[in-house]
Amino acid sequence: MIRLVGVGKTYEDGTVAVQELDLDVQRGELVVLVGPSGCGKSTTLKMINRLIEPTSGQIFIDGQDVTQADPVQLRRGIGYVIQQIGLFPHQKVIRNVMTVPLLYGESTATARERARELLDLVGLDAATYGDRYPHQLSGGQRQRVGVARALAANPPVLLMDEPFGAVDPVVRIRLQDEFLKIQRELGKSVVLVTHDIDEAVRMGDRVAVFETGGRLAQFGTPAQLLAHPADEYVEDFVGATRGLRRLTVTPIDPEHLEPLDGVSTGDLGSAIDVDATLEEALAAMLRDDKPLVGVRSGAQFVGVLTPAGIHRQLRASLK
Amino acid sequence: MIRLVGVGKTYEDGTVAVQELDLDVQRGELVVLVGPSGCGKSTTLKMINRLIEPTSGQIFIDGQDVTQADPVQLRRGIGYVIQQIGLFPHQKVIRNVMTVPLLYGESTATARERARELLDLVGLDAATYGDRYPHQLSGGQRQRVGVARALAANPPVLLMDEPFGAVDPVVRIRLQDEFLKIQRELGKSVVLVTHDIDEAVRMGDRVAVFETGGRLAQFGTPAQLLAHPADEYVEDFVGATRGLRRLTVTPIDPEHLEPLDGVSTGDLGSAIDVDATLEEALAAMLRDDKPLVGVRSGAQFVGVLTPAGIHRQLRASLK
Amino acid sequence: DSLESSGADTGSGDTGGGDKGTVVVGGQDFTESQVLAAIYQKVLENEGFTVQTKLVTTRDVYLPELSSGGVDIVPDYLAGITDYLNTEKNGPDAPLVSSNDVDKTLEALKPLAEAKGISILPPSDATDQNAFFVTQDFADQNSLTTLSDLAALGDPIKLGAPPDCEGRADCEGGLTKVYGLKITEIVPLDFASAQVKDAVKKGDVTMGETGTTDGTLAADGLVLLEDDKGIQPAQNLTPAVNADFLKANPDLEDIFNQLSAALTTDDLAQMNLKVDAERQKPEDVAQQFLQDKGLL
Amino acid sequence: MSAQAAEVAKCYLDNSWICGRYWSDYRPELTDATVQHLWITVVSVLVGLVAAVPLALLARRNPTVESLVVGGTTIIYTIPSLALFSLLLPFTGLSPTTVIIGLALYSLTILVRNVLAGLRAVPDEVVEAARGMGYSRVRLLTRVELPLALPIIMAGLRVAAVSTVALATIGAIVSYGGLGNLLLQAVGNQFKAQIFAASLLCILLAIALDLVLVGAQRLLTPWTRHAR
Amino acid sequence: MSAQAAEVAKCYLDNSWICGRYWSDYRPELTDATVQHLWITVVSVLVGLVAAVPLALLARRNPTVESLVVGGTTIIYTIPSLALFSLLLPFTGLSPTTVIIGLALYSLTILVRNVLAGLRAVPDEVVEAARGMGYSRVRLLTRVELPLALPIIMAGLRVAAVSTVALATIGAIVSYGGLGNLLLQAVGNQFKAQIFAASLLCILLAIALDLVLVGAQRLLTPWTRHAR
Ligand SMILES: Nc1ncnc2c1ncn2[C@@H]1O[C@H](COP(=O)(O)OP(=O)(O)OP(=O)(O)O)[C@@H](O)[C@H]1O
Ligand SMILES: Nc1ncnc2c1ncn2[C@@H]1O[C@H](COP(=O)(O)OP(=O)(O)OP(=O)(O)O)[C@@H](O)[C@H]1O
Ligand SMILES: [Mg+2]
Ligand SMILES: [Mg+2]
Repeated sequence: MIRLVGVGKTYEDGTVAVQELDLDVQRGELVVLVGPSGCGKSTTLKMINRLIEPTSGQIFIDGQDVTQADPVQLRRGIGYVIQQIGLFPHQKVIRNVMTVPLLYGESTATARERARELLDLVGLDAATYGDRYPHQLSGGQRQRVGVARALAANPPVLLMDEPFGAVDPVVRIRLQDEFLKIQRELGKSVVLVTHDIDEAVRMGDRVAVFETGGRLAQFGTPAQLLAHPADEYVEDFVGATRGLRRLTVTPIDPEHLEPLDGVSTGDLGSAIDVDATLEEALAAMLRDDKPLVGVRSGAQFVGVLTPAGIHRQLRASLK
Repeated sequence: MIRLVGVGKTYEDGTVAVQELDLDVQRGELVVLVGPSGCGKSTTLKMINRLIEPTSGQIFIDGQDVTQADPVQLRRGIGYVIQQIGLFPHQKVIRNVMTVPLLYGESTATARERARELLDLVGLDAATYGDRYPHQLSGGQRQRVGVARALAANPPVLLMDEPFGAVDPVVRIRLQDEFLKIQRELGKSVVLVTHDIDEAVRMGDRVAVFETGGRLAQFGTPAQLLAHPADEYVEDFVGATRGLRRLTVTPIDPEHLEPLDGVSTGDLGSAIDVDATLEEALAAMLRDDKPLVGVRSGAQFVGVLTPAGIHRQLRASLK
Repeated sequence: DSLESSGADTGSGDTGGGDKGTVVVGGQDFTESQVLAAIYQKVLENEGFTVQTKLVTTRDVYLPELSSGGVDIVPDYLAGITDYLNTEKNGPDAPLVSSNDVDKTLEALKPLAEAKGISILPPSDATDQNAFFVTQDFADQNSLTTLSDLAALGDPIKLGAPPDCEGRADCEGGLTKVYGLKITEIVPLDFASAQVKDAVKKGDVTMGETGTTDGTLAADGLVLLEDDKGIQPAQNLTPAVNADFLKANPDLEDIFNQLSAALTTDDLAQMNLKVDAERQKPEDVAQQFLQDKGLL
Repeated sequence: MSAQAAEVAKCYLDNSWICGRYWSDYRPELTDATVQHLWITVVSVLVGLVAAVPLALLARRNPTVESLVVGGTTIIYTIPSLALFSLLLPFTGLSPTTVIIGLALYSLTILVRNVLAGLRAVPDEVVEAARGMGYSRVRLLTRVELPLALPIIMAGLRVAAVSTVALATIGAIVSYGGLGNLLLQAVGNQFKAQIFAASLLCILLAIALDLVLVGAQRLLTPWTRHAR
Repeated sequence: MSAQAAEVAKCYLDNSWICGRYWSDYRPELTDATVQHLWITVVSVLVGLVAAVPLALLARRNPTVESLVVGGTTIIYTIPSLALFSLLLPFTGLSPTTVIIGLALYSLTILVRNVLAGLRAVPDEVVEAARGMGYSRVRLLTRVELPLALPIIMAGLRVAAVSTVALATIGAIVSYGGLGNLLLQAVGNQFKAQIFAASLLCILLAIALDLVLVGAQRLLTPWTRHAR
C-alpha cells in the first residue's frame, strides 16, 4: 500500500531529519512510528502526503510514485492529523469536522450528521461543544476535534501525528479502542506517530523504532520488538521494564496453564477468558486479592494461572 | 505556600470549568493535578497566576490574596509552562530561554550561560539548537524549550501545564528525574498538570484527581490514591490495572521476604537493593530469566523475592 | 534660490552692510511673482538682510501672514489686493472699489490695508492686467489693434477663458456691455494656459485671455488687443509691506520706490519670457535686471 | 433685481455656511451627488480589491513579482490624480470609467499590501492542516487563508474606502465627482452653504462606509469576538 | 533676445520632456527639493507612527475609544489637504510644521488601523506565555506584541510612506512641498523638463523609501525568512 524506498530528508540548514529510510505499510495495516523527540517521525509522515518533499529516495502509494501524483488528489485519499492540531480558528467545532466531507461534495446535512457522530465518538458531546470555537476548548478537547476531523472523510489511508498525546489515559484508551475498531472494520492503512511506546505496542501491527537522526533502528511486530530488540538502543528505548510491558501484549498460553486439580471453584474468583493477556490475568488476581485466577474457554475452565505461572509464561515469550 | 479556598470559575458562556475547589500546596511540595481532558486543570493553574480571574473563592500565595497582588510582580515569582508551549516565534531558541533572566535584570552573558545549561538539561544541545527559530524544531523539542524557559529564572513557585506531554518516555523519564532533583534540591513549590496518571504517581508528593466539571474527586499521596481510591470514579481513573501501576511506587517490604535458605548464590543473579520498588524486582527477574531475585542491604543479602512474593507484597500494600 | 528657505543666506555677503535680521518675502508661485520675489530678495540682501522667500499658491495663504508678520513684504498687484481686502471686509457681493484708475484704487486700498496692518508703497507703472489676444494673422487681416476694433467688426466671437469669466466686468460682462462684443460661447480654458493659446491658434476660439506681461505671445504668432475702454482694473505692481516691519525699517521705502520706478510692463514681459521660454532661473533673470538698471 | 428677490432666503444673501434653505432647495442635487459619490467609491474599491487579491497572490509566490507589484503600485500612488485622470482620458473619455479606474488604482496600492500582510499572518499549522487534508490552492485560499486574513484585509479596505471617498471628489474634473462636482462649483462661486453641505456629506459618507465595513467585519469574523 | 540666447539649450526652447541640460542646470534646486521632500515625508510618517501606537493601544482596550479613534481619523482623511492646511495655517503659519502636521494626520489614519490589526494578529498563546512569565504591559508590548505585529505595521507604514511622498507635494501651497514646489511652478509655466524631473524624482523617492522599509522589515523580522 505505502512503500518508502531509501527516503531521506535534509533541511535547508543542513539538519538531517531522515536518512535512507525503507518502510512499507500493507493494506489494512497499522504501522506505528516511534522514537525519541526530534528523530524525524513528523518529517517522515509529512513526506508521505508531500507536505515535505524528500531530498532523496522514493515513496509509493498503491504502486504509484507520490512525486508524480497531483498533491491535492493524493491528499484527498489520505486523512491527516497534524501534531500541532491546526484546527481552523474561524470555524466552529462542528464545521471543523464537517470540512472534509464538504470538500468531497457531501451535502451539509450528511456532513453535519457525520460530524455529530464523530464528535460523540471522540467523547465530545456535539450539542455542548459543536457550536464553540476552538479557542473555547481545552487542549485535549482540541486534539480530539482534530482526530474527528481526519476521520470524517473516511479515507482509506490515514496519517496521524501524535493523535492522542494530549488526552488522559481513560479517554486515550477509549479513543484507541474506538479507532482500532474502525480501522479493523474498514481495513484502513494507517501510519501513526507516537512517542508513547505503550501506545505503539498496543496499537501497532508493526512498529518502526527510529533513532535520532532519522535512522530506522528496528521495524517489526510489537512482540518481536519486545522479545528481540535489534540492538541496545531499541532495548533501552523499549524500556528497562519492557518485560512488564510485555504483559500487555502477551496472550495467555493455554498449553502452559497449571491444572485445576485441587482448586476449589470458590478460590477461582472471577475467571478470565483464555483470549485475555497476562496483564489482565494479573490485574484480576489483584482485584480479587487471590493468589490465582481461573482461565476459561467459553463456559469451560481450562486451568489456573498463578503469579509464578504468569512470570513463567512471560519469560518464555521473551525467548 | 499556595492555598485555594472555594475557588470556582464559570466562563462567560456558562461553562462551569472549576467549582468549589479547596487545595493547598506546601512549601517545597510538588502537587500534581490530574484528570480527564476538559476537567478544568489548565483553568485552575491559570487562576493561580491570575491569567484567569476566578469567579468565586480566594487564592493565597504565602498568605497573600493573589487578587490583591500586582499581577506582574506576582507572576515574576512564579514560573509558568503553558500547555500550548507559546514560544516566542520571533526569537531564537537561546533567546527564548534567556528571556526571563533578562527580565530580572541579569546580564546577557549570565543569562546566556544559564540558558545553555538549561538547554543541555532538557536534552537539547545549545550549539545545535540555540540559534534556530522555534518553527525549525520538532514538537517535542519545542516543548522542552518551553520547560527550560520556565526554569531559567529559578522561581520559588512553578506552574507547569503538561510540560512533558510531547516527548518520548526515555526523554520524559530523564526530564522528570532532572526536574525532581532540581525541585528537591531547591525546595520549589510546584503545581504540575498532567493527564498521565503514571507521571502523577511518579512525580507527585500529592496528587489531586479532578472530575469533569472541575470537581476535586480526591487529593492525597499517590500511595493513598492507589490504595484507597475515594470513589469508583477515582478507581476507574487510576485504572483497572492500578494494581500493576502500584508496582512502580511500592517499595520492597524487607519484613516479608522469603529466606535465603537453600538458594545457591549462582541462582540469585544480579541482586537488587532493598530500597528498590517491586517493579524493579520483577524487571530484574525477567532480565536474568530467573524465577527469583536476591535482595541485599549494602553488601549483605537479606532475602529473596519470587513472583508469588511480589504478588503477595503488592496485595498487602493495597489494604 | 527663490524656492528654498534654506537658500536665504546666499547673498548676504554682497555688501558690508552687516546683518539687519531676517526678512520673509512672500508671494504667489507663478513665473512673474517668482521673478519679482527674486528681485525683492536681491534688493533686500543688498541692504544686508537675510531673506527667506515663501511662495504659495494663493493670496488667501500669504495675506493673513502679511498682516500678522509671518511674511514681511509681498510684490502684489494693486487691484488684486484691493479686491481681496474689499471682499474680505464687505462680503463677496460688495461693489468693486478697484477700477482702471490707479490713484482711485490706491485711495480705496490704503484704509483697507491699514486696518490689516499692511502698508502699501507707491505702485509702479508696470502693470499685469488681464488682456485678450487673437492671432497676428486675424489682427492683420482685419486691421485690429484694440478691442473696439474687434467690436466694430461685428463678428460672433467664441472666447477662451476661465469659467468664472461669465458676467465679470473685467471679462465677458465688460466685453459685451462696454465694448458690445457678440460673445456666443465661453470655452472654459485656463488663463494664459498653453491650451488657450493652442485653441486660438487652431481657430477653435476667436480670442483668448492672458496677461499683459505674457512674453511668449509674439513667438506663438499671437497678439494682444488693447483695452482701450479700460475695463481692466489697475493691476500695477505694488509692494505690500507689513506695517510694523516698515516702521522698523523706514529707509526701505526709498529703495522700493526706486525699484518700482525702474520697472516697466515690458521689463516684466521680457523677464517672463526668459523664464518661460529660455528656462532661465528667476534669480538669474532678477540679477540681470537689477544690474541692467544699475540698482545693485 | 427681479421680482423673485423678495423670496430669496437671507442665508443665501449673507452667504452663510449653514443655510437650512439650501438643504431643502438643493435636496435633489445633494441626493444625486451623494448617490453618485457612493457608487463610484464602492465600485472603485471593489475593483481595487478584485485586482489586489490576485496580485498579492502572485507577489506571495515570487519575490520578483512582489517587487514589481509593490514598485508598480507605489508609482501609481505618486501620480497625482489630475495627471492620472489625464492619462486615462484619451482611452475612457469623460465617463465614470475614468474616475473608477483612477480610484481603483489608488485603492489597489493600499489593498495589495494589506492582503499580502494578511495572508502571511495566517498560522502555519492551520495552512498545513488544510493542505494535508487535500485542500486545493483555491479552496485553501477562499476557505482558510482569506477568512483568517480578513481582519487585516478589512483594515486595508477601510483605509481604502475612506481615502477613496476623499479622492472621489477629484472626479469633478471629468464631471463624475459626486459631491466633488458640487464642491468645485461652490468653491468657484464662493457658495458657502454648498461647500459646507457637500463637505459634511463627504465626511458622513466616509464615516458611514467605515461603519458598514466595521459591521461587516464583525459579522464575517465572529470567532474574534469571544477572544481574550 | 539677449546675448545669452545663443546658449539656450534646444530642449528648453522645444520644451522637451527629457532635457539633459535641465538636470545639470537645476541640480541644486532638484537636490534641495528632494532633500526637503524626503525629510518632510519621513518626519510626518514618524510623527504619525508615534501617534498611531498609543491611539491603537487605547482603541484596543476600549471599543468606545476605538470608534472615536477610527471615526476621527476617518474624518481627517476626508478633509481635503487644502482645507486641512488652511485650518492649521493660523496656528502654525508658513512653516514646515503646517505640512508635517497635516501629513502626519493623514498617515495616522492608515497607521492606526494597521497597528490595531497587527496587535490583534499576535497569537494568543504567545501573549499568554509572556504574561504568565511576568511581562509587564510595556514589556509585553515592546518585546512581544509590536515585534510580532511588525509585518502588518510595516505594510501600513509602507502605504503611509508612499502616500505621504505623493501628498507632500501639496505642501507647495504653503511653500514647503519639496518637489511639489518645482512641480507646481512647472505646471504653471508649462516647463515640461521640470515636470518630468520632479515627477520622476517623486516616484524614485517613493520607491526608494519603500525599498528601505522592505529592507528594514527583512532586518527586523529575521524569523519570517526561514518560514515555509
Ligand atoms: N474560553 C472558554 N470559554 C468557554 N469554555 C471554556 C473556555 N476555555 C475552556 N473552556 C471549557 O472549560 C473546561 C475546562 O477547560 P480546561 O482548559 O481547564 O481543561 P483541562 O483540564 O486543562 O483539559 P485538557 O487536559 O484537555 O487540557 C473545558 O470543558 C473547556 O471546554
Ligand atoms: N524547518 C526545519 N529546519 C531545520 N530543521 C528542522 C526543521 N523542522 C524540523 N527540523 C529538525 O528535524 C528533526 C526532525 O524533526 P521532526 O519534526 O520530524 O521530529 P519528530 O520525530 O516529529 O519529533 P517530536 O516527537 O518531537 O515531534 C529535528 O531535529 C528538528 O529539529
Ligand atoms: Mg513530531
Ligand atoms: Mg489543559
